[in-house]
Amino acid sequence: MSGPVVNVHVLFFAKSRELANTARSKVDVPAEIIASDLLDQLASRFGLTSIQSSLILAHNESYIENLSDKILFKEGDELAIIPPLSGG
Amino acid sequence: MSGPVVNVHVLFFAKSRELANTARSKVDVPAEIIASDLLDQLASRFGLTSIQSSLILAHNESYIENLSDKILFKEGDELAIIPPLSGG
Amino acid sequence: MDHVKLVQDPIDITHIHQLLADEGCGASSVFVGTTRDNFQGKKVVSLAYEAYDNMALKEMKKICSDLRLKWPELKHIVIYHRLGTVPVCEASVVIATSSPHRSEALESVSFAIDQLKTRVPIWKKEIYEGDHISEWKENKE
Amino acid sequence: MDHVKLVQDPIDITHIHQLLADEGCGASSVFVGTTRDNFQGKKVVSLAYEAYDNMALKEMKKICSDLRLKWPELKHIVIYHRLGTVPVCEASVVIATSSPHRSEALESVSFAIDQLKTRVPIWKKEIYEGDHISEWKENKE
Repeated sequence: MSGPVVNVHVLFFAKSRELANTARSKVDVPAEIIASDLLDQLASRFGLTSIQSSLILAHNESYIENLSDKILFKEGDELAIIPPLSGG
Repeated sequence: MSGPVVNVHVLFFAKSRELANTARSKVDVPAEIIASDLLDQLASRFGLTSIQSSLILAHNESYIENLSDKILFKEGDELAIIPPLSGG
Repeated sequence: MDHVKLVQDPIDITHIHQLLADEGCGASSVFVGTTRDNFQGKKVVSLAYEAYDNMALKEMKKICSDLRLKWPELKHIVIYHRLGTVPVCEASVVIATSSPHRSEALESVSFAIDQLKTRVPIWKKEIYEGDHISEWKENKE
Repeated sequence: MDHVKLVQDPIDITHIHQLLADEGCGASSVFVGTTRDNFQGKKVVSLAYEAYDNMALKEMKKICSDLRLKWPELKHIVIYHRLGTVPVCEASVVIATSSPHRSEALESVSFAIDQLKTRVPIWKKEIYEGDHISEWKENKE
């Protein structure tokens, strides 16, 4: 990683929580990063590569609609790893 | 009326009951008659002409789909005068 | 099972939900029709319902058969209609179904209430506040 | 009014109907999603639900706003989802609306349950009888 780095909260749910073996973590991330690059890094680091293709992200409680979108982080932001939904 | 005549029960509901001033009556009707002719006769006799165009008939608890249909009566059959429905 | 009834007393909505319960069902849908307090600016105090009882029950059972033909997965069907005086805010009609999946439950209830309004021989009269003459209603086609 | 909640305890269905009551409303529609006892031949004993709580509530409130945009006549909207362990036959989700006329109530409930399944961050795991490994489910798009 190059450029400024911020520390954010990462939340894991359902299958991703089980694989990561934790419900939350604090992680240093680039202040500016393409969502898919970030997902690559987190999947490797937290053991989620087996389900990576089904994951999406939420930044401060809003879905990142497209993995090609750029995310702008501030210190303390909340990032969630979202496996396929199954509410209802 | 000509031809055989049978005695049937006639039931009145809602507005037709109020106009006829009765909920049921026994009436002699031709054993074979076109529904619209029967309705004409009953409307005149029971004071229903003001709402006649909105009435349909049911014979032994089944709607007469078309007023041009011929009805075949047996003694003791049940005929109902059905104003526009408003259940629900 | 089909539960079809004309009732004189308030409809117990908890009981309706109990009738729908089934271990194999993932979905129930319940429609409740209630008396509104107004019609064209007039204040409604109650509705008076009357039915051609035997034929109404027959038509309600036909609706059940039609639902089962269209949605064979349906488990339980409830069609209750109240008669006599129904005060504002109380239920006049309840239609409810349960099924393994949600689309059948939702679609069948919509279909059934439309059917009930067009073919079950039941009539309602609105009783207004003040001097307004009460009126027999008419369902739109 | 909008009533949006994540709950840990059984959902009281009578209370839901009370939340919908309104003198100006002629119709309420209630959808209840319950735990089924089977999936692909395996016997389900319970479901375990978890949520991204804050975001789930936010998305549930967005569904309410969307409903009110599409059906401005809606009076009350209830969206309750249960979390934790939900035994077979008990409700995991209840979606309910009331409105002056029936079509808005019926259509809005159908729409809302579809929306809930596609955008509210809630997950369920099926717990099976015997040795079968429990499985995280996936809603179809």
